[in-house]
Amino acid sequence: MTIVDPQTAEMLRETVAKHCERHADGALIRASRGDVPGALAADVATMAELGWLAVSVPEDHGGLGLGVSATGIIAEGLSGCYSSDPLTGLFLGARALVHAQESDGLLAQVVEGSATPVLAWQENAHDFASPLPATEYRNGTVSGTKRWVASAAQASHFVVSAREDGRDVLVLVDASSDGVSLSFGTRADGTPISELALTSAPSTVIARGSDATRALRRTLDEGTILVAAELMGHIDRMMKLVLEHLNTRKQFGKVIGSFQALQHRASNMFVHQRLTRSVLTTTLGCADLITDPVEFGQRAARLRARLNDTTQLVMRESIQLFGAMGITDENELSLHIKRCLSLLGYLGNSTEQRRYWTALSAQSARTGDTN
Amino acid sequence: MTIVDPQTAEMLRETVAKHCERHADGALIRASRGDVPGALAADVATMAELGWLAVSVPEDHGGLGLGVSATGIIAEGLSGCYSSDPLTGLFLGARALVHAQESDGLLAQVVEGSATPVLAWQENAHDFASPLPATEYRNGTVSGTKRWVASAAQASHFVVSAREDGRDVLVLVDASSDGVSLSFGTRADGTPISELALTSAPSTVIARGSDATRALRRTLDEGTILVAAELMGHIDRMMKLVLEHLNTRKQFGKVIGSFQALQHRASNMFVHQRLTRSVLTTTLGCADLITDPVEFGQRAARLRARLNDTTQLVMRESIQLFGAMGITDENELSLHIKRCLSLLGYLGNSTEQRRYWTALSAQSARTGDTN
Amino acid sequence: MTNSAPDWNEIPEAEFRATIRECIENECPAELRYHPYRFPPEVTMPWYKALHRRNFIAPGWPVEYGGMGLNPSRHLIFIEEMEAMGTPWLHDAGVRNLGPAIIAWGTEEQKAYYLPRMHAGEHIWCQGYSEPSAGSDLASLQCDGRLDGENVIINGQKIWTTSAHVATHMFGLIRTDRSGKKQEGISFMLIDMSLPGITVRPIANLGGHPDFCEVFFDNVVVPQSCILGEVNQGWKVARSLLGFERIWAGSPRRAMKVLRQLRRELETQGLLDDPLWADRFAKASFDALDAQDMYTQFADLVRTDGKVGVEISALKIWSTSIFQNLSEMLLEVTGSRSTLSTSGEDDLLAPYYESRAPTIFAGTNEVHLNILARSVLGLAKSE
Amino acid sequence: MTNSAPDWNEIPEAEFRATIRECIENECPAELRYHPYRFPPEVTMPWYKALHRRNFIAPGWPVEYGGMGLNPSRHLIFIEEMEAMGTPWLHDAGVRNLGPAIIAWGTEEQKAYYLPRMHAGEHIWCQGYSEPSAGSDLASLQCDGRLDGENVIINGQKIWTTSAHVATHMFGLIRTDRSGKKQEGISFMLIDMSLPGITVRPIANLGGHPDFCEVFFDNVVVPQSCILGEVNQGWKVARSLLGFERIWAGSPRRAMKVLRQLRRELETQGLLDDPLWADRFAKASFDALDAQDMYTQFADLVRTDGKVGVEISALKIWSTSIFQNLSEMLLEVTGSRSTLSTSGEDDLLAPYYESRAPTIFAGTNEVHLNILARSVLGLAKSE
Repeated sequence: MTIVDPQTAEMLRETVAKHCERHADGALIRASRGDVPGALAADVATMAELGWLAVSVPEDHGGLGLGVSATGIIAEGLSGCYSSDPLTGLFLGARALVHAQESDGLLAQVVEGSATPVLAWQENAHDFASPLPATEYRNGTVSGTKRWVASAAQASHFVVSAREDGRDVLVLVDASSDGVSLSFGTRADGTPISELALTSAPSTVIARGSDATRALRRTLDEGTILVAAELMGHIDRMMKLVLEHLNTRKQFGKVIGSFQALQHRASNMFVHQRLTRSVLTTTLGCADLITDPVEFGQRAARLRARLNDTTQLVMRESIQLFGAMGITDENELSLHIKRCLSLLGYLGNSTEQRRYWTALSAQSARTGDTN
Repeated sequence: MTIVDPQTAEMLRETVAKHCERHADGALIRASRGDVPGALAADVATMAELGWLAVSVPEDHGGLGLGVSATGIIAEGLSGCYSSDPLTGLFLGARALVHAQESDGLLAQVVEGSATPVLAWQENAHDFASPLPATEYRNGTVSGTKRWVASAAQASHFVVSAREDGRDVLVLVDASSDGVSLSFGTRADGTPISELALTSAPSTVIARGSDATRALRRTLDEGTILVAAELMGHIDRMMKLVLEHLNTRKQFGKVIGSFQALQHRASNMFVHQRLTRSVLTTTLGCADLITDPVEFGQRAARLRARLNDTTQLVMRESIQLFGAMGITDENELSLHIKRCLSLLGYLGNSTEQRRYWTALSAQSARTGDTN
Repeated sequence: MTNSAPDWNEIPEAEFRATIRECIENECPAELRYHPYRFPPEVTMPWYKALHRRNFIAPGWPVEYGGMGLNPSRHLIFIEEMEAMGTPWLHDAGVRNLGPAIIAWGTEEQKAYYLPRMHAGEHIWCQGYSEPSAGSDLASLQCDGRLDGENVIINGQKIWTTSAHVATHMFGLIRTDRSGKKQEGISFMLIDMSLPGITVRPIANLGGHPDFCEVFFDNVVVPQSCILGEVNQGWKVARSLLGFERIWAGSPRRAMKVLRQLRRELETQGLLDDPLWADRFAKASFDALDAQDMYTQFADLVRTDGKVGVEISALKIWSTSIFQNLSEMLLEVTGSRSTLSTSGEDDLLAPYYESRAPTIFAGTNEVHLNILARSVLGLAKSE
Repeated sequence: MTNSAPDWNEIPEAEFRATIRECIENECPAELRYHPYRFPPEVTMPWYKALHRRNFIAPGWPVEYGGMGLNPSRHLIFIEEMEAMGTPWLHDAGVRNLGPAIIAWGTEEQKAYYLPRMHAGEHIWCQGYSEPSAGSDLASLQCDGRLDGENVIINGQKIWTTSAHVATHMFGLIRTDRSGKKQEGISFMLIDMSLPGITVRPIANLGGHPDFCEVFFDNVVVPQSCILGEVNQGWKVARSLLGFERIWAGSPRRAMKVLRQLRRELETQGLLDDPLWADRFAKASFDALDAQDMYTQFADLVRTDGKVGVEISALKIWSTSIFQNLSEMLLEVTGSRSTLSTSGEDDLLAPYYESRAPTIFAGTNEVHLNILARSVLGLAKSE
């Protein structure tokens, strides 16, 4: 893995921005709430065409050999479409295959968009820090229930975490197999999220034991970084909307942005925004080079906790500074708010990230090093 | 026990205010730092003369038969002397005797100021929520080390919590006995706090088993209310100083209190001050009538946690709004700051109060009722 | 209305509580209870009517008008019992808010006409104050009322009018004179929403519900007998009513409701003993219980002095802020479940959405901070 | 000064760290380490001299002036190692703060005279900016410098002058012209504190230490060659120096120090695994580690662009705020021990006291919030 070079990064940023300019459609998002598959930033074919699915696939599978550093740029940019779906879902599936070193040609199809594996790992609301699936794999079939499966409507395959004789495994399940059934719930932003019921579904093991544990963990940590990157985009966009509002809305005969108390509130939001940007930039700038799982997990956890906390602050303050306009569903702000509400508890909220970080600290203390 | 009536309350308030007008002496406090006994709001004789020591002693011992409701008024008012010492120390000793139903005449001497029992209960920094003394009582003598003993320099006796055959006891030790030795540390405000070493010191049991446990608990809960009352006084006085400063200090050609951002900061402080005042008033207005230990403990804990949190906020914001003046030792604000620093961790900080409250909730859930 | 009711302030507390509980159990159907949003009025009307029959619909009104005449601590208990049993949020701005103003300012005719009808749920009231350019700066409102003989001809617009789409009447502030200072020349009017020329457009709120509306007036003819208090003196009436509204706006009942939901969550997840969540829950509990202490004190003051001091802004700021904090804590403790849109008692997002409005409505918290700075702390005007 | 030093930015990190550690172990006596307050200069002078000898005293200066020429990440590592081993806080405002300004603005004579002497610890510098009526509003300073032939005659007062009581020199802002706008007519002067007419009164800080002073000037005669940059252009010099100072003021090193103290406490008390304290400690760690990420980024920008943008106010605000938060958390975790005045490494109150000044000095955080609102967010001027 290498870090994305500045030129490629800039190119990605521009492509995504152009895409959002053309395709951001708040009305469609509002109209599609509760639908399956719901409004998407781009469909799979478009994402493949734009090369976004190739970004994080290794070069020997036809990808660009970049990782979360490059995909993070896309996720952040797609906040301009009010959502990055189905980017994160497809990223998780592909990265699980990468880290499991699966090599029977599926990744090449991922690049083309002809295969769309999706990760199904979660079972309970608080699994992020230490997932321990109840799903069982035995003799070529897998049974259990997975929840919060993102982009399942687009899935050609599921990468499923399970236990085999008390050890972790990752198995691959064809989405059209017998014993695979999906049901859909609705997230805060109106997009679907799935429950995947597996009843003796035929499956192939792609990683076993500590290899499986490690592959899943790395994938989840990368996923949480990707969510963090998208949240950063929403933060920036909410801030932009708030500043526009402060500079135009008048009360008591002057623009409300000239009231010092509101200025300090906005400045305080900026302090957090700037801090958060620093942590994201630093993390994306080094993440793909980090091989130590403790270091990687701690970086990811710290980043994600910061993003979540700043997002909460910016949501709360943006609504307040918008006044009554802020609590309607009719303005642009609300689209970001609802997307953020769909993301904050996905792949680990702040409390879970801190618990995970603490567990890694303890682990690292046992093995010698700290921080 | 009865609640103080409005007339008596008003009279107490006035007496204390007058006392403070005459005796508040910041220069003396600064000059006496590190000394024993250090600067006091009033000496024992004066407190006795003013009737303050009689307030919380039952009428059949010659006292006024009031409790923490009345003493709280005095403690709050004495913040005008920058400290209520030795009021709280003497209150704790007397109340332990009251709750232990000790009745061999000592309380009558307390009223006159001729006996000054002081409570010695704490051994570790975090004992408040569930004190379990290592101090041992056996066959008429007691051995162990007590720490954070307030007003020990004034003590004629110590009421000591100890264990006898694995059960709680409260014992009375004459301060001049063999086997009693005191050493003095200095608190943030420069006043002394003591370590009491007991080496087979002759002692009399005044309460045993659950009577002792209950008496100590009630005394500590009352003590924490008294500390809360004093903190309220410091909060009000810090607020007053800050508002004076905001209304006089000029920068950029106008009084800084006209800057809206600072106004909102001050208003936010007021929100907390007003909230805190409500909790204190409500608590003092009902505390002495509460007989259920869970209800009493929870009220006290909630009150004290609020006082501590608001004190921290007001300290932090006061210093900041004072600017460079706020970080000198030369202004009046600093005397309140340092006193508060001496009190915040005494008889349970916020975290300890919440832990105690939680334990009481669990206890009450077991026995049926909640809240 | 029956006149045989006991003195609700005097009967033993346990008996008082039992009476309320009995009423809820017998009259409020289970499907109406523990619902996070407000139902349309027709759904809750049987329950409203039951409260009306028992004279429980206006607990704060004097007994002579069909109220219970509750003192503040009893009133709190009343609300507490209602909340604890999850009774639905009614369209009761009339009895809660306007009623006391009519009792204070109304003519005998107005009292006789309006009070029994709002008591019976026949009239459903909404409050028409805010306008597009008059939010925090309410006194600059422009909605025009031209005096014309016996009538007032209204033209203009209101916005953020809660429940206007289901209300039969609006009590609103209308500018009837433009010659003086901006607080002057405003009349407090009682407007029948079925009059020709009134158009209502509901606005969806964050939770996706049509909670508030835009209301447009196009040559709406209202008789001058519908002015409450004197013509052009509406600001005075509105201010007196603000007292009641601010007590209500500062009530910690909504925060208490989330606190209970939080507690259920912790209990279900077995986290009541977890040191982290126990500490956070204790802190949240203190925030809400302390708010109750403050609320009771202010309510007592209102009863004693008959008026609310400016300090009450502190209560409104605190109670609405902790409602938000608690709603965010609920999302945190529920992990991935917090991302899902659900409905009913388990709706985790509803408290988040619902808690955003109270810091903005009834005077934004920023306006209340200004009030405290100026009127309580005596700080200099900021310009 | 030796010239045989390696390129400190190029040698492997481990080797770089080892070099610093070796220096500390050999040169910095144990009794000087882990002290919460600043020692008087005579106590730390042997250690200062050792750093001088090794050319480690001015890590940020270019190599040609006896610096180490460290890039920001190396500079951070340098500070990290120093902090981790508890090296004492020096009187190094000269090398840290003034030095870079002299390198940028000084004449060859000024460079040749002042740089080696501050490098050697022969000159100890203090900064004389604030005055009783010029705190946040620094540009309104009044301390008067009358140009008189070759000299400037200074009359007036400075206040909050850190370490003036032990300094040999002051770099100060003096008003040398009153005809223009208030930012104009100020000169940046290098003043020998031993000159006749200078009186210093130390002011005790909250911790009881004489950390800052009032300085009075009574007809003090200073040669004009002591003006840095051009006469009346001192504001420009001071502003350029603010860049360095703001990076320094925004450094999370002090927060990191409390974080380490907090960690030791938790470890000693066996609370690292307690869910409550583990969560709080993780949050505190994130606050400080995130500040380091931000600090490194800004430091990188300075090196790349040679200047600090206005956004750096965010760093100063954040780092100084978390220093306060951490100091309060330390009091909370130590329970009753937090009430005691002690000294040395166990002094729990020292971080509380020490963390109060940075939010006020180097521009109050409120002034920095104003700067952000105006210059970064583009909000309208508030009057």
